[in-house]
Order: sequence, then structure tokens, then C-alpha cells
Amino acid sequence: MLDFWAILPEAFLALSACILLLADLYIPKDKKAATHYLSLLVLVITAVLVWRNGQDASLFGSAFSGMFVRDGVATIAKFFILVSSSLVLVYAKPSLEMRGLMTGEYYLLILFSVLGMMLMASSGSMLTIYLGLELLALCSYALVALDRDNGLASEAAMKYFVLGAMASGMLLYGMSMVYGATGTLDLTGIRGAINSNMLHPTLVLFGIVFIVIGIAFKFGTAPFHMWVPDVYQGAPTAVALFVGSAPKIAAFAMAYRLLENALGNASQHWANMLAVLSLLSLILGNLIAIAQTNFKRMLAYSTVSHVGFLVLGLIGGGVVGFSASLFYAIGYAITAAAAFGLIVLMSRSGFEAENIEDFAGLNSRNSWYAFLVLVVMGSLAGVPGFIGFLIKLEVLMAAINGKFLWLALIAGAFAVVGAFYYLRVIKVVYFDAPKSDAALVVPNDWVFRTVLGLNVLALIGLGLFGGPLLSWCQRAVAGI
Amino acid sequence: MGWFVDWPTTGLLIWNLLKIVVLTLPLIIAVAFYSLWERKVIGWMQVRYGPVYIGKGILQPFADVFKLLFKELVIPAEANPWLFRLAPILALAPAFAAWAVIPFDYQTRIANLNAGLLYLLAMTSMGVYGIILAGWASNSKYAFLGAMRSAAQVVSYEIAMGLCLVGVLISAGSLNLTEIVEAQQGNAGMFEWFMWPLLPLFIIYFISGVAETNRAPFDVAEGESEIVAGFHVEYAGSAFALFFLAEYANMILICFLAALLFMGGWLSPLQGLGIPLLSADGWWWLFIKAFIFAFLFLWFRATFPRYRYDQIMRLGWKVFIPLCIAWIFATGIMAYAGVFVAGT
Amino acid sequence: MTEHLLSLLIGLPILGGIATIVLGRNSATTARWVSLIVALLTLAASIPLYLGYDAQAGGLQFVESKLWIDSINAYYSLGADGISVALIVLTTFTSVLVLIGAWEAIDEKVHQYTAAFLFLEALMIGVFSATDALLFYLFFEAMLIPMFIIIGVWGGPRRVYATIKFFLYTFFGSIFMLIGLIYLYLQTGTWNLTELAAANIPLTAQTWLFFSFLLAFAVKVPMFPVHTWLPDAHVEAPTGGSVVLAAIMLKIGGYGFIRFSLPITPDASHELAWLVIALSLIAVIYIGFVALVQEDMKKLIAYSSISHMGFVTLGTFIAFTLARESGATDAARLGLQGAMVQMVSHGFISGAMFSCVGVLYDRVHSRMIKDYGGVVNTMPWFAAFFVFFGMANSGLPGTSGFVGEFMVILASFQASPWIAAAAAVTLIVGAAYTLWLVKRVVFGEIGNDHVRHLTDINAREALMLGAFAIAVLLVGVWPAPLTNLMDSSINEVVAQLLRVKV
Amino acid sequence: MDLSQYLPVLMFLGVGTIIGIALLSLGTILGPRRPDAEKLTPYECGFGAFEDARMKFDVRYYLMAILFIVFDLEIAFIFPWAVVFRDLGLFGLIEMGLFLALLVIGFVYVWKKGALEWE
Amino acid sequence: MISLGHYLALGAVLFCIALAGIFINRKNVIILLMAIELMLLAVNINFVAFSSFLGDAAGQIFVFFILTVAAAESAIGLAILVVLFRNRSTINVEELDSMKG
Repeated sequence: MLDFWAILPEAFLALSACILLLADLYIPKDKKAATHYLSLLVLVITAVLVWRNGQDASLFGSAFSGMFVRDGVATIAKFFILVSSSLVLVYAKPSLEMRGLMTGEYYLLILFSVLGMMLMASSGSMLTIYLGLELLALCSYALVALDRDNGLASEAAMKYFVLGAMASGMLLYGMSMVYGATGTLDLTGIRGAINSNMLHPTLVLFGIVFIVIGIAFKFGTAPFHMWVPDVYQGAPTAVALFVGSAPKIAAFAMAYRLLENALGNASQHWANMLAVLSLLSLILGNLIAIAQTNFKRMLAYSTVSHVGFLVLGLIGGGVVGFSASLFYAIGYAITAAAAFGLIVLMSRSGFEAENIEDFAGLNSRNSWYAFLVLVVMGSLAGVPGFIGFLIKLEVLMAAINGKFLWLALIAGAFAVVGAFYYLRVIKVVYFDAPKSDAALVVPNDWVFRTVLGLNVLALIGLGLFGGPLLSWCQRAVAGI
Repeated sequence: MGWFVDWPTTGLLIWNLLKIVVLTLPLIIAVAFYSLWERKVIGWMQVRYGPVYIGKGILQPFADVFKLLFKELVIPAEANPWLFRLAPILALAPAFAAWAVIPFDYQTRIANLNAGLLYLLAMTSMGVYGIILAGWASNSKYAFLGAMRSAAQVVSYEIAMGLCLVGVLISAGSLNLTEIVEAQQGNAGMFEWFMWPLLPLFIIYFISGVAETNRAPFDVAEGESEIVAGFHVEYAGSAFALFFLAEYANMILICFLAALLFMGGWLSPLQGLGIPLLSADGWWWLFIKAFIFAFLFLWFRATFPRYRYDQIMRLGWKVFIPLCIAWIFATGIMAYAGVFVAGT
Repeated sequence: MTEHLLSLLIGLPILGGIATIVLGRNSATTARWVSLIVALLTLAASIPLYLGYDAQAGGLQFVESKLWIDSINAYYSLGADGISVALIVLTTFTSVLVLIGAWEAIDEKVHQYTAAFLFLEALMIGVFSATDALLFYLFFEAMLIPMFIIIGVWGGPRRVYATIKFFLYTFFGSIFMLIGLIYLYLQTGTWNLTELAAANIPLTAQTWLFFSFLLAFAVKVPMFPVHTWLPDAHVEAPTGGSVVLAAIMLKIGGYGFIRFSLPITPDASHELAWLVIALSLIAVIYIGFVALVQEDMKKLIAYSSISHMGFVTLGTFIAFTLARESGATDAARLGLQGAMVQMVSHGFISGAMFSCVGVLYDRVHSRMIKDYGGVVNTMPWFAAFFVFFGMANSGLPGTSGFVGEFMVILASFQASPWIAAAAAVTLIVGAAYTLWLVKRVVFGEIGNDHVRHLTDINAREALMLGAFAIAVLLVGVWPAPLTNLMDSSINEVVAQLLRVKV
Repeated sequence: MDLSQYLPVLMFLGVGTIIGIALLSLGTILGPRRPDAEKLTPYECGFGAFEDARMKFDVRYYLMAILFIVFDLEIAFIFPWAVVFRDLGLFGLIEMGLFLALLVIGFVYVWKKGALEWE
Repeated sequence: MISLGHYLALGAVLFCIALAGIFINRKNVIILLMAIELMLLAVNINFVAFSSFLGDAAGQIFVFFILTVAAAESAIGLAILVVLFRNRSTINVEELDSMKG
């Protein structure tokens, strides 16, 4: 029965998603808002359950013969996956309504991918990692292709699918190697096996290479980032919004489970590989982002560079490193959600605010929303005072702590390059003249506007008072 | 040969080959006579004679065989010649190979696989490749359309069939066909057979089998009056003969399987009752049972009008599959509750 | 009250800025008044800071400390020594004048403009009062955003180029300081500046740290090779932006040297003092000559700022040569004091100069020297102020400009007459470009129609320029309150730079 | 595991193939070969083919294929369960109940969405 | 006797073929889908081989799950393919380049 309590949030989510799946069939097309609010409710209740479930550290441990892990990292990762997914739902609604995509499928796919992410975050075995990952990935592929009449979306979905499936293939290949070398799928078992007597170092090394590649694909680090820009650009905003936020936390959780829980004793092998990936992401992401005129595409390349930063923490390793990465993933997910919220804000029916120029003169039209853009961009750029700074600080610290000073220096330099294209957005918003005199049409949805405002203010709030969150991350990783 | 395999192995190979030939030849002959019997039965049911001329009709199938062999093997100009030739082989080989695991008795069989049922499922599924390939390689609209329909129909009913097998598996607790039959042993005669607790599954299984083999009344894919001959419209001569052979071999296979899985195979309907002679198990029981099923195939053809394609699909998806799922669950509960003894 | 005075000084403008944005959304007048009142209140609040600072006791006063991010041991800790107090008062004072100066000049999005200045003020006060390296960095960087907006929105034609350049230069410089600070933290486990100053660091590490600090602050000051953002930023910034930039933000660079380079990496600073001194001299002389050929008033003043800031860095680093090599701690103290006085004084003078240009620009909408000439005929009062500030800028005795430069030259003379001689060149060059500027703009024939129709300064402008003038005069003739204020703090700095901590 | 049992299976497959090839060859050898243009055109109802027969076909076939893949795989999961059903006891029954319930939910969804409608 | 190495080599070869299929193929998306399936099969061979040689059933269970997921994956892949073809009337890999930068 203890096992069941451990998966209570997941069980609840799964059950509700199934019920919603059936209920949605009977909700008429013009009343899909009901599905929206129900899904939101489900996410919120699940978040509460996760929260409660993670309160008592004495209950931490594994369930279902080690397949499922209940610990601090799982709790915090799941909690923020749920939080950012809830944000996503709120932001998605106006966008979906505008595009006529308000279908139950969107919500169900989101719910199921959230379930997949939660499973990833809590997995204690390579099997559960894989299942969670695929649940997430398959739902994401379908989500990207949600707008069936959009050629770009289906093209993006195809690319995402092919590359994503290949990535999981690679990951699996690596897993098979590790399995062969250690004789177990259980993560702690693997760690023990690698620790005690490395019977087949070559096999493990091979496995690590492929596992790292698989993780890199899921994160979208260069040079495995090819899907990121296309998906961001091609997918409906409501979907790009999702793909760009919560899965980063899940990807971190996966990396943590695999690299730390399982391969923690072989860190000298993967740290160097990750360092190369991080370096490439920082360079490529930032440089290519400069050339973008499409806002979503720019965000995509900026994601690549942010992932480069996130990986810095993994490279650093240990409690410091992983907590920094976790912190980064959370901070970034919240920021990215807000960034996409801005796109939704600027779009109106028949017009997607995709190009950076579409933001021109926003300050003259509505200074509050201009301020929101300012904060989000400032946070992405890593200006102190915003969460973007604190998370960068942590990962840089982790990298230096892990004797990767050179990488930290390069990362620092590229943070400046990154600042350039974020500044360009601020420039467009504040310095340029508006393209038309028409008043700004913002979605007439007070929930959306309020949540977006709060989300953005949270970027400042966390930037100034992010200490508790950071400590939470550290306690979680340290297992206290 | 000695350098390649040692002599005992060679001996084994020859012995196996012999067994296969001993099974295959009667099978081909059975097919021949099954087709003759089909025409006769349908003739009688429709109050006419059927074939009567060559050897009073008895030798008709042989005449047919020779006719087909001596006919020209037309390969349409637009077709992919090699795929076109490959398709009938792909249809035939699995239809024959499936017989490898069919037991005729406690001991008599070619291979005793633990995963026999899985193997059978694999082999019967392979048939779809032959169909699709034939339709594609012919490069003819009718063939293509027929192949699509046929494939969709076959796979749809395969799900139902698979689900039916689950019921058998719950009851038998084994994938080995011999063990499945042995699980139906008991003292209550034919009431030990799985067909009673699994009656809905049994019926669905057999009907699905009919649909699987594209037989009437589910023969829209090759219905002569609608789509001329479906996927093998372009095939003539010996190539057509191969498809024909495959289809009838499959039909007989279905009959045997139905008998083995649901009706106790070679077990006597009066087993355990101690009646001399009649209570003895033996291959003849299996053949009698299979014979009944084979007759049903023909009876259906003579009796039922052809289903429409949408009706076929609806029956498969909307009737059979839900029924199967429900009954599997019921079977599970019954087995758990001890209504019947699951496993050996 | 006094224990939270610094927080009050930081918080007041921030809240005031928010209030300005909210209240002044629809009415420019409201925005102006609200912001002015807030700025005045802040100025008023800084008076107890000045009066309450016990210059005799020295050291950090008004200390506040509160755990901020516990897992990395960062504190929200504030404190002010004499140097900070002087610079904070300079900030609050200048902010009021800037808001007065912008009263009419800015008529678009006034509430945003004034609020941006209030935010800027708060952040600058934060920089001067932070005693936690991370907090310092936070204020130091966050300052960029309001300035970025101010230049970009209300600036001149090439504002976008200028403001992005400004932002990226500073950002680039400071990111390495951040990495240096992280390294320090990982070594010592603290962000506290006092504790960092006490920590022992090997020379190699010190050298690297020194360079990371140098890069950050050299950009900010700005020093010779990394100064190119400044003329652009100054030229394109609105008057208020230029004033704050020149008067206060440049000082943050000098302040940073004193807070970071000197106490934390004294040995490396000593080793590399020659580099800074050389760069300072280049700035003083070469940039002085560059200023000479400028056609644009703002550019000229911008280059003059660079040149004058060269004295600050010179005075700061000459102290090493003096104190460590010749043992002349008094001279070192003199050099540092000169540098500090120069900072404050330059704050007033450059602020005033830019304000003067602003006054002209508001009327003629040109910054080119050739568009003026004979302004004295139509604007006698203005001309008087302008001449006076010009004198101060060229270091006329009796003005504040003289005091700082004189002290620095005097100190460097003890280190090396050659350095002193080189620095003294500025007295000539500075006089040359400033007076030539004054001559071309103010005196002579009335250049053109614009000038003919000029009206003299109004009461508001007079108030602004008058306040600057009084400050300049006050520091010039009676610098004692300022020097006394900073005396003991400078002694501490000297003590810190003498400490060998390898 | 007795892999030797698979040898005859393999051989049977071979024999099946050989029979196929043999019959085809026999037909080719024995049968006449008199091709002409009309004979080699694909079958149509009395007129020449307009176009290549490899045309687009109804998307529902794809749908069928997709549904088949999914459902068939579910069966693959149920098989092992069914075989060891007795050993699992109540736990197994509940597990499979859940599994089937999920399957049914999917099925209902597909049904309601009209994916099973042919006409 | 067939050793573990043989199986692993087979897996590796299949895996490489799949990778080549993904990267070299410039024509048909369906080939990509098949390559992906092949890749998973390679993994399965590895798992089964290891599982058998280690005498640990977990690997084979994993294979079961991989098979299922692979099926779901190809179902989704096919669905996307259909949508793609409907929108673009092509499944040529080289023509899927409408987004650049």
C-alpha cells in the first residue's frame, strides 16, 4: 500500500486524464473552455498532491521494487513541471481560441505528457525513464502536428519526430550497453556495479557516449539542436510554449537520474563530453540567434544557448552542480513560459506576432506590456535583479567549482553575446515607432493577463528573493 | 557434406525433410479435394451436381492443376516483375510453414515449440505481405484496391482473433499447442473443452478465421462481381495456383486450429467416460472436428449473401473487439473465481 | 532610524519610481512633481547620512545586514564609509538637479523618464552602499537597464547604436568580474567585502582577479582602450542621461577600484600598477588632445571626462608606488584623497557642463559648436555660468576642479616627477579645449539666427546651474568638509593596500 | 531452451518457399509465352488505363493501419499475462483489469471520434 | 557457437545501417521511419542478447516495452506523415526545408 501512496499524484493525474478523455467526447465544441478549466484543475490538484507527498522526507525511498523513486529531486521537479504546465495552459487558451484549435486533444496530450514527465522525474530504473520519456515525446510529436492544416507545423512535427525517435534510439542503445555491462536496469544497481568492479569499462564507456547523446538530443544542445528552431517556429504557439518550458525540467530530471543516480561514479567520462556539448551550444545558440528575425526562432536558438548554461551545472556535478542545473531548469522554464506568453499576448486572430518587428513601439501602445517584455528579456539575458541572473550565477559557480573555469569564462563571454539579441527586442519595444496606430488588442481574458503579469513579476521576485527556491533545490539534491 | 555438418546432423536434416514432405503432400492433396468438395457441396445445396465429367468429377482438381500449370504466366507490362513473382511465394510459404507446429496427436507433430501459438500468429500475419505485395506489384487499380481492402480486413480481424486466443491462453496457461490440448483433458468428456467457457470467443474466433482468409461472406476484397478478383486479378496460371493453394491451406489451418484450441483437438468428446473405443483419444477426432469446420466454411459460402465492406469493418471493430475484451475480462474473473480450472 | 537609513535611501526612489509611473501615467505634470518630490525627499534623507556619519571614527557605519540567499551565503548588507557617503550625497544631489533640468526638455513619456531616473538613483545608491560583493554586482548590473532605456528612448539619432554599445561594453566587462567573484567565493566562502579584503590569495590568482576587476571597472571609468562607448553614449543620451552618466556612473568605476582591486588584490595591483598608471596617463594626455579637435560639444565634454577620470585612476594606483615602494604613506593618502575629491568634483563639473549643453540644446537643437557663437549677447546669465564651469573644468584654482587634480599631481610628483609632469600636461590641454570651447560658443560675433533669438535661462535653469555652481565653488574653496569626511576611510584604504596577503 | 525444435520450422519455411518457386518455374516452363500489348495491359473494364495505378488511397486505410499497430501490440502485452495468469492471482487480475480498462478507454475514444466508421 | 560478441556485432551493424538510413537518405520520409524501427530492433537484439547471457529477464521485459513503444511511435510517425503529405503533397526529405535560419 505504501507503493500506492508514493504514486498517488501520478495515479490521480492518469485517472483524471482518462476520465477527461472520455468526458471531453461529450463536451460540445463551443464549450471546450470546460475542458480547459478541468485540465487546469487537475494540474493544480496534482501539484498539491505532489507537494504533500514530498513534505515528509522520512517517506522518501523507492517503490515498486525500485522502479519508482520518491525523493526531493522528484518532488521539486514534478512540482515545477506542474506549475509551468499550468502556466502553459493559461497562456495557451487565447492562442488556441484564436487559431481555432481549441480541442480536447490539446489538453489531453498535455496532461499525458505531464504524466510522462512526472514519471521521468521519479524513475528509479532505465525502464521507467524510457517509458516516461516516450510518453512525453510521443505526446509532444502529436502536439506539434496539432494544427493539421498547417504545412509548417506538420513539417516541424516530422522533423521533431524523426530526430526525437532517433534520439531515443540512441539513448536505448546506450542503455543496452550499460545494462550489458552491469547486468541491471536499476539505477542504483548500476551505480553500485560501476563502483565496485567495472567488469566492462569499454562497454560502459560506449553506453555513456550514447546516453549522453540521447540526453543532449532531448535537451536540444548543439550539435543535436536541429529540431529546436523548427519546432518552435512551426508549431502552434500554444504548443511551442509547452515544448519550450516544462520539458526542460523533465530533461534535467532524466539527466540527473541517468548521470548522477546511475553513472555518478563514471562522471569523469561524461563531464568532458558534456563540456563539449555545452561549449557548442553556447557558441552556436548565441551566434545563430543574432541572425534571427523570427521571434520564436530566436527564442529557439536562445533556448539552445540556455541549455548550454544548464549543462554547465551538470558538468560541475555533485550537489552544487546538480542543484544549480535544477535551479536553472526551473528558472528557465518559468521565464520561457512568460516569453511565450508575450507572443500570445501580441497575437490576435489571423496574425501571429512572430517577427521581432511586430513588437515595434509596444511601449507607446501599452507601457505595462512593454515592461513585461523588458523584464522577460532582461531575465533571459541574465541581468541581475531577475531570476535569469541568479540561475546563471549558480551554474557558473558550479562549473568553476567543478574545475571548468575555462568553460565558465567562455560562457560568460557568450552571455554577453546573448544579451545583444535580447536587447534588440527591448530596443524594438522601446525605441522603435509603432507600425500602426491601431490600439493594442490583447486577449480579453483576465485570467491570462493576470497570470502573465504575476509570472513576469515572479521573475523579479525570484531574482531578488530566489534564495529559498535555491535552498530547496540544494536540499533536494543533497537528499536532506 | 562432411566438412560442413557432421553426419548425425545431416541425418536429422533428412529426417526432418521427410517429415515435412509427409505433411506437405497430403496437405496439397487435401487442398485439391477440398476445392472439389466445395464445388460439390455448393452444388448440392443449390440443387445441382457440381463437377461430374472427369473421372465422375473426382479427378476434376487434378485437371484444374494441369490446366493452371499449362497456362501462360502473364506478367503485365506495367508490373514490377520480381515483386510480382515474389508475392505468391510470400503468400504460400507461411501458409505452409504454419503447419510445422500443428500437433496431430500427443506425439505427432513436426516441431514442438513452446511459443507455438505465437509462431502461428506470426505466420498467419505474414500472409498480408503477400496480399499487399501482389496488389502493389500488379500496378492495376483493381488489384491495388483489392489488396488495400483485403489487408485492412485481415488486420482488423487479426485483432479479434488475437484477443480470442488470450482467452485460450488464460485457460491453458501455455503457448504450446500440445499443452493447450492437454489442458482440455478431463473426465467430463466434451464439456472439458474450452469452447464452453469461451463460447463467445470460440464463435468470434471462427468467424474471424473466415474473414481472415477472405472467404464468403467476407470476400468483398476478391468478390468477382465487384472487384473482379481483388489483389490477384492480374495473376494467371501457376502464379494464381499459388494464391489458391495458400488460401485453401490457410482455411484448413483455421479449421485445425479451431479444433485444437477450442474443441480439444484429438481428444475424444467422450474422454474420461470409459466407453471403449469411443472414449479413446486419437488423431481421427481431430480430423473429424476439422472436417466439420471445413464444412462450415462451405456452408457459409453457399448460404450467406456477401457482406458490404463497411459492414465487415463494423462487425470486426465494433462488435467483435468489444465483445472479446469483455469476455477476456470475464474469463479472467471466472478463472480467478474458480468457475473453471485455468491451466494444467 | 539610522540603522535603516541606507535601505531607506534605496527604497525611497524605487517606491517613488513606481508611484511616478502609476500616478503620472496620464499627466506629465503630475509625473514631474511626484518624481521631484521623491528626489527631494531622498536628498533630504541623505542629509542625516552626511551629518550622522562619524568621520572621526571612520569605518563602515549605518551597517545593515540580513541573510539574503542563504545557500550561497550572500547577504543583503549595506554600509557606508566616508567615500560612500560622499558619493551617495553626490548622487542624491545630482538626481534632483537632473529632474529639474528635464522639466521641460522631456515631453514624451515623462512618467517613464522620471521613473527611470529614480530607479537609477536607487541602484546607484545601492552600488555605493553595498558591502556584499554579490549585492554590489546586482546593483552594478541592474543599473544598466534604466540607463539603456533612457539613452535609447529619449536619445539622439544614433541612440540605438550608442545604447547597445554602452550596455554590451559594460556587461562584457562585468561578467568577468562576476566569474572572478565566484572564484573568490568558492575559495573563501564569503561575499562580504571586508572579509574578502582580509583573505589571503596567492599572487597568480590575485593577478587573474585583478584583471577581471580591471576589465569591469576600466570599462566603467572608462580607461583608455575601452573608453569608446562613452563618447557615443554621451552624445546620444538626453541631457539628464549625460549628466548622470558623467557625474555618477563613471565614479562607480573609480569606486570599484577602491572597493575591489585595492583591498582584495593589493599585491597584484601593486605588480600591475604601472599598467594602470600608463593607461591613465594616456587617457589624460591623448584623450585630452582628442577632445581638442571635437566639433560636437557633448563629445568634447565626454572626452574631457575621460581625461579627467584618468586622474582618478592615476591617483588611485600611484598610491601603490608611493606607499609600497617609497614608503610615503602620506603621499599615497594624498593621491587617493585627490582621486576622491576629483571624483566628487568631476561629478559636479561634468554634470554642470552637460546641463549647460542641455540648456543650449533645448533651444537650438544642435550640439555642434559651429552653430553657436556670441551666445553671451543673448544669454548673459547663461554665459556667466558656462564660463565659470569652463574655468572649473580646466582646473582653475578656487574651483573644485583644481583641488583634486592638484592633489594627484602633487602626490605623483613624489613618485616620479615624470609622471607628474605628464599629468600636468592636462592643465594646459584641458584649459585649451575648454576655453576654446567657451570662446567659440559664448564669445565672438553672433553666429547665426538661432543665436540671435535665444532667450536667457529661466528661473528653473538658473536654479539648477546655480546649485551646481555653488557646489563647485564650495568644494573649491573649502574642501575640508569633504576631505575630512573621507579622511579616515582613505587611511583604511591605505592600510589595506599595504597589506601583503600573498 | 530447446532451440533444436526450431530447425524443422526453418526447414518448413524453406520447403514452402521452394514449393512456391518450383510451381512458378513449372508454370513458366510448361506454359506458352505469347505476350501481346493488349494482354500485358492491366485489367480495366474495357478501356485502357488512364494513369498509374499507384494512386493516393483513402486515408482510412492508414487509420486502420495505425489502429491495428496499436491494438495488436496491446495483445502482445496481454499474451504473457494470460500465460502466467494462474501464478499472478488477484494482483494480476487487477493489473490486467487496469490495462484493459485503459485499452477500453482508448477504444471508446477512437469509436466516438468516428475512426471506426467506414462510410 | 554463437557468442555474445556476434549478437552485439549484429546489433551494431543494424544500428549503423539505421543511422546511415537516417542521415544519408535524402528521398523518402518513410525510409526514415523504417530506419528508426531498425534502430530499435538493433537495441532489442542487444537487450535480448545481454539478457540471455546474463541470465536476467529484465532485459527481455525491456524489449517488450520497447516493442510497444516502437509501435506507438510508428503509429504517430505514420499519422504525422499523412498530415504532412496532405499539406505538402510530398514526403521527399529534401523538400522539407521551408523553415530556415
